[in-house]
Amino acid sequence: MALLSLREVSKSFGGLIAVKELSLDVEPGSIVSLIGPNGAGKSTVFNLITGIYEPTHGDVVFAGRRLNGLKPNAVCAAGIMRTFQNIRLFAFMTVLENVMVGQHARLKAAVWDGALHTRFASNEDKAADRKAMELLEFVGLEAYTSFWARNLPYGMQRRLEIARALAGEPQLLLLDEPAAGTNPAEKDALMQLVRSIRDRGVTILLIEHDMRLVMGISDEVHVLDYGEKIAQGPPQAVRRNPRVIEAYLGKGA
Amino acid sequence: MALTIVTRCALAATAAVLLAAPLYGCSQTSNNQQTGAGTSAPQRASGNVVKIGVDLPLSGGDASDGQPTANGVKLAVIEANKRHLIPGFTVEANIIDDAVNGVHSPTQGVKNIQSFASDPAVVGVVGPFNSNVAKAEIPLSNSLGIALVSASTTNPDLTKGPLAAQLRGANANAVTYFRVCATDDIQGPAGADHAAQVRKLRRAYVLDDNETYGRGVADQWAAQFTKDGGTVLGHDHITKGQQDFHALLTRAGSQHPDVVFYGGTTSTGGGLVRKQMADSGLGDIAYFGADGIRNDEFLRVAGAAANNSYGTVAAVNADKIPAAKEFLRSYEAQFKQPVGSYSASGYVAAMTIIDSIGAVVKANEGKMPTRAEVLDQLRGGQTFKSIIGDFAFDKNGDTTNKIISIYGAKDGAWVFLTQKNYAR
Amino acid sequence: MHQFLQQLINGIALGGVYALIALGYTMVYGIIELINFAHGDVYTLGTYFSLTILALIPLSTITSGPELALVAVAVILLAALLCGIVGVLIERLAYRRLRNAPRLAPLITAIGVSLILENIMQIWKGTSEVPFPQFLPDRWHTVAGVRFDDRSLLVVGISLFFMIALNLFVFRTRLGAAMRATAQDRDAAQLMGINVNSTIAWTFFIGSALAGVAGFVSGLYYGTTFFLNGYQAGLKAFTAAVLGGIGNITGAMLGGFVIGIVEAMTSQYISDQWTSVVVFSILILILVFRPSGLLGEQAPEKV
Amino acid sequence: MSGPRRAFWAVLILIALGLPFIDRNSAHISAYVDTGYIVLLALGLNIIVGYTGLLALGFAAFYAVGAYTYAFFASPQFGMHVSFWLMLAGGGAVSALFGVLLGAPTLRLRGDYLAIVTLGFGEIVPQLLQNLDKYTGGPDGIASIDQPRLFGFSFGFNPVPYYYVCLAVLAISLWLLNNLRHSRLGRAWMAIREDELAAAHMGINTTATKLLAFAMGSAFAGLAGVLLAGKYGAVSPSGFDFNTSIMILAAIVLGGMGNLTGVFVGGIIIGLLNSLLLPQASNLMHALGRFTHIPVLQAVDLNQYRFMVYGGILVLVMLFRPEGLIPSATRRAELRVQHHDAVVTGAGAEHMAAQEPVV
Repeated sequence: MALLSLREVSKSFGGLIAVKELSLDVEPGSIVSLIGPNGAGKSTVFNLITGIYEPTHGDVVFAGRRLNGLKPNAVCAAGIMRTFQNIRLFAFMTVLENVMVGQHARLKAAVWDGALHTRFASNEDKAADRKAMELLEFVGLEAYTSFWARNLPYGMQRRLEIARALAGEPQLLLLDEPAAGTNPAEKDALMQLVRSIRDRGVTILLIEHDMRLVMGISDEVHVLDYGEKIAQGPPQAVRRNPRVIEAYLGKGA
Repeated sequence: MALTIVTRCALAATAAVLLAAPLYGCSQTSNNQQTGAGTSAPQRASGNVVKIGVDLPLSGGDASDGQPTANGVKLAVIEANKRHLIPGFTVEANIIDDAVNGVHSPTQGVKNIQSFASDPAVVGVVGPFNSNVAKAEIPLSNSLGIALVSASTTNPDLTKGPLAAQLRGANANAVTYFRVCATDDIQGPAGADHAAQVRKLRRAYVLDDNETYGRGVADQWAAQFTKDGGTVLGHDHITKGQQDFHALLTRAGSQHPDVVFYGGTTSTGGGLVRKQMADSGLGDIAYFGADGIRNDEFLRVAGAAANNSYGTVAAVNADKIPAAKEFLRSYEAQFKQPVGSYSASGYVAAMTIIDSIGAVVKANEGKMPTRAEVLDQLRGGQTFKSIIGDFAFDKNGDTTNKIISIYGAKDGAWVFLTQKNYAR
Repeated sequence: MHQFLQQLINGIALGGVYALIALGYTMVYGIIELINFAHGDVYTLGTYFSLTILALIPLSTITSGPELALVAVAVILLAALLCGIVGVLIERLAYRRLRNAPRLAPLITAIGVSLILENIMQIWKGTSEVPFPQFLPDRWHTVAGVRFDDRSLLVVGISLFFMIALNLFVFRTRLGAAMRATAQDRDAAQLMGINVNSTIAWTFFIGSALAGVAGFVSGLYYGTTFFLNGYQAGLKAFTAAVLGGIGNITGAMLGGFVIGIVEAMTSQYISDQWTSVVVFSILILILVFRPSGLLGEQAPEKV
Repeated sequence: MSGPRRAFWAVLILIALGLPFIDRNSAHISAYVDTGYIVLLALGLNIIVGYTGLLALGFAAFYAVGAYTYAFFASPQFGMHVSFWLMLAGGGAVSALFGVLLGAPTLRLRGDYLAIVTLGFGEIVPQLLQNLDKYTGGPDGIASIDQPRLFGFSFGFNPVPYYYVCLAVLAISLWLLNNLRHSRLGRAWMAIREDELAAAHMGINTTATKLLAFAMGSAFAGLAGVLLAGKYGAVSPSGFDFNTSIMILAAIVLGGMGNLTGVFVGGIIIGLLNSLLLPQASNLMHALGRFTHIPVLQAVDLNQYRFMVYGGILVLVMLFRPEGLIPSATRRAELRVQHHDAVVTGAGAEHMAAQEPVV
């Protein structure tokens, strides 16, 4: 059974239809990419999954559970974490704290545990600290734990966002243009990183413009144009699809 | 020349440090007061300076109340030293602001009394100005055994009845709070009597500024006006900082009053209300207030609309007392500004303390007086000859002077009309 | 009914003052999303400027109507100019540096500027009510049993005149278009060749100048002023701007009149002491239930 | 904690404990106690403004709620005389409740709208206290409030016991807040301050977390209110207006928003300025003027400049030192790392990160 299923999901803003009857399955353990020209509605799909928007029609089903109408924090608790197209780190918190916040839904300490610094809270925090360090090592940021997130270079911020998302122990990770603004060497490293995340058992849904990256790591690719799916399939098949070529290059190209 | 200024500034900075150190040292010698009932152990300070604490609101909007009152005290101190009223001693005034952020604050008042109490040279205090500050300070002054003499608080509950006893706490019979002004329950009715009996007014609309003094005097005025056969058509409270009274006065005007009473001071809106009455078609009817509007500021703010306004003062007509004229002259010479509503009261309040200190010093053959001795003297019931007439303090600490003078505003001046003795 | 109409007149006159102040709030908010807390104090400063200028004019020697009108116009324009300059200075010195800072920073700065202006006025003219010279003759009119005088007519007239002028300015001139463009999207406006800094400065100038006009008008209408007046008046005018839909010029005017009328009616039918409670309750209710105000569009928050 | 840091705190605690014996002037001790209350208020407001990034402008209203709650329950006003110690919790709880009542419908508003709502609330509360005179005593307020007793000993007007109570409350508060700051909840608050949407995606229930910040901050204000009412035995509407709210805000802005040490220091500076220095400063200046023969000093009245001082603090700190007087430990740690590692000083990266994020 698919981990995530979108079933004829539509979303309109006023008269404008952003996503139209989109169906999509993400199998567990796979890397699935969502591509399409600017304004195709890719980020809207992410926002529909993570509870920023509620679908006008259709269902979002995750691990057998309907997500429609859930708030972002509940979606997170259900096992979906994400990154953002324009990096949204907690700028004036340290790198380590950013990753600790990512674990929020997995930690159990109540208000009084924290206030009174009970043994439970202190043990839990120590474990969270260790886990955050482990994740920062995983993305290669272990040397910057006490920096403010805003002071990291761009590429590192991207990786920090990924570490923060992983901290929530997601079953499904949504990556929104992780390669945007990075150089080719960083892109290769990123490709490696995404693969190794999948190898940790995390399913990945990816929005990306960089075709080399998409084609290099995806198990399946879905193509959106004007809110509608125009193609889906393995990377090589999609690349040759005339509708896709048309959408990207325009008619008559 | 510039160099001298720089040098002076440097000197000033050094002096600040030097001054701060001994000040700190001094403070260690002063004692924490004892709590609960009973006064602290007699403290006899050395030196030949005796101090009067002054606790008044001096900043923000309240400054227009406090500053002229403080000036009255300053003048009393100057004269006491000039005329050697306390043989062998120099009098000093220690003036502290009880306004925080421009509004009189009961908590700041309490702190100020604590400040005075920690300086053994302070043997009596002039203040506070406001009744709610007094309510917070009276329990403290009672537990410390230090005299407070107020120039202006008129709420009857501060001195009389069960509420006053409650304020005094454990030693309910030991009065430490005195005042030289008549209370609202005399001033209010006096004005109402004049309105109903002399001016033959029948229909009153009552306003007040929603402050302790204003509400108190307005309630008393309204009650007496009804007793005198008049009708109170309505009673509204205005809000601090309010500028627009058109709507309120339109509402009042619809009931066709022949007099509007305003409980409050000029600074809380007394002049502005009168001025805007004309806009609402009430310009021709009489306007009554108490001592809060019987001041020059009212005439200045109300301008041409001031005519046919009446104010009361809890004192004999100043024109009849030569010393009062002398006071006016020296005040204006000293401060280069006209006297305020409570300048004379401030002067008199300070003088009661100075006179009492003088009497104690004479009886003690020049020894430094204690707070308890000054208190006893004030409680002794002797008569003070003052610029607002002769009076003594009764067993509650209230003035025995119950003479109320009525003034009318005419062509930019307050004109004395009549006075009446309300002593019972 | 007669009473109601009379209170309506009172409310409209009061509302005219609020509306003029509210325009400044709404313009500044529209363009840089800052609640210019010091705006109410600029309004009081307008009254202070006006009465200072009037004190320099030998008013008793001027008696003819046209000359008095000339004096009034000159004083309004001068007070508006001075307030406009103050507004521009405030923007330049206190707000511009913080344009890209977190939103709380300029708001806190604005509160600081407000306190400083109040203190300056306190030192300038003291802590008592300051009388405003009454140089216009007081003539009364009665229409259908409702009384009003020249001054309330003047208040409403001047307010309406400047509101119409502002509308024409914003929608018919190049600078007005630049303001609207900057309000829409500052970066795009910059790319289109609009000088954003000077556009924002002009917005402050015009908003503050209108506060200056309001200051003159209120001095004339009430006859006195006080250094702390701007705080309450500013807060109520801001309520008016929010009520009308902040950023919306027509809304601010409408909101101003509504708040003025609400105050008058509260005073008539409830009690004067509850007016500020009623007005601020409206503020809270509007923000909670319809943050876009009466005329504002329901703008979805950018995600 | 490092050695010098530990020593610093040890000295500070010793001074705090011994202060009533060093400076035995009861007026000064009283002022120190009031300073403590302002610090307590600042600590509360810091939860809301500093940690969670919600600008609350009517904070003094919650202070009033606490003070009046104690006045209602422990004075002849309603004939009730509940123990001060019980009401310390009670006043805090009632204030927290008001915080929730105000916060629940308004916390979803944008930052500056929330500021205005709280400002409106801050205007309404003193006006209600003034108008509902049957219950609140109107402009007079409530007097003859019970002062605290402990083992049969009444505190009365002696400031020393209040000093130690205040010290204890402050110590406990600082301990609790320091724990909270480094707990799951503390991180959630700051995440909301930095980016509410991203915080929600990290599994943080932003509404509940913000409400909790509001409630806890208000509780501190309520606690301070009870302490104040107990110490002075009287409350009136005048001490709880906008200016008081601004004073507290100035304290946390001056010290450094979101930083516990900074807020503590800011609270002490503003508190001392307010309750000791400004009221006495004019007298000191006059004495200085007489001593040095500078006429300007003899005539100066510093009380007149009180607003200017607060306003100046707000403007200058925001413009020139937005992080406050005490930079946070994070910032210092970072500066240390930067010495060893020059890689990160790329100015371009900072520029990119500073852009307003949009999903």
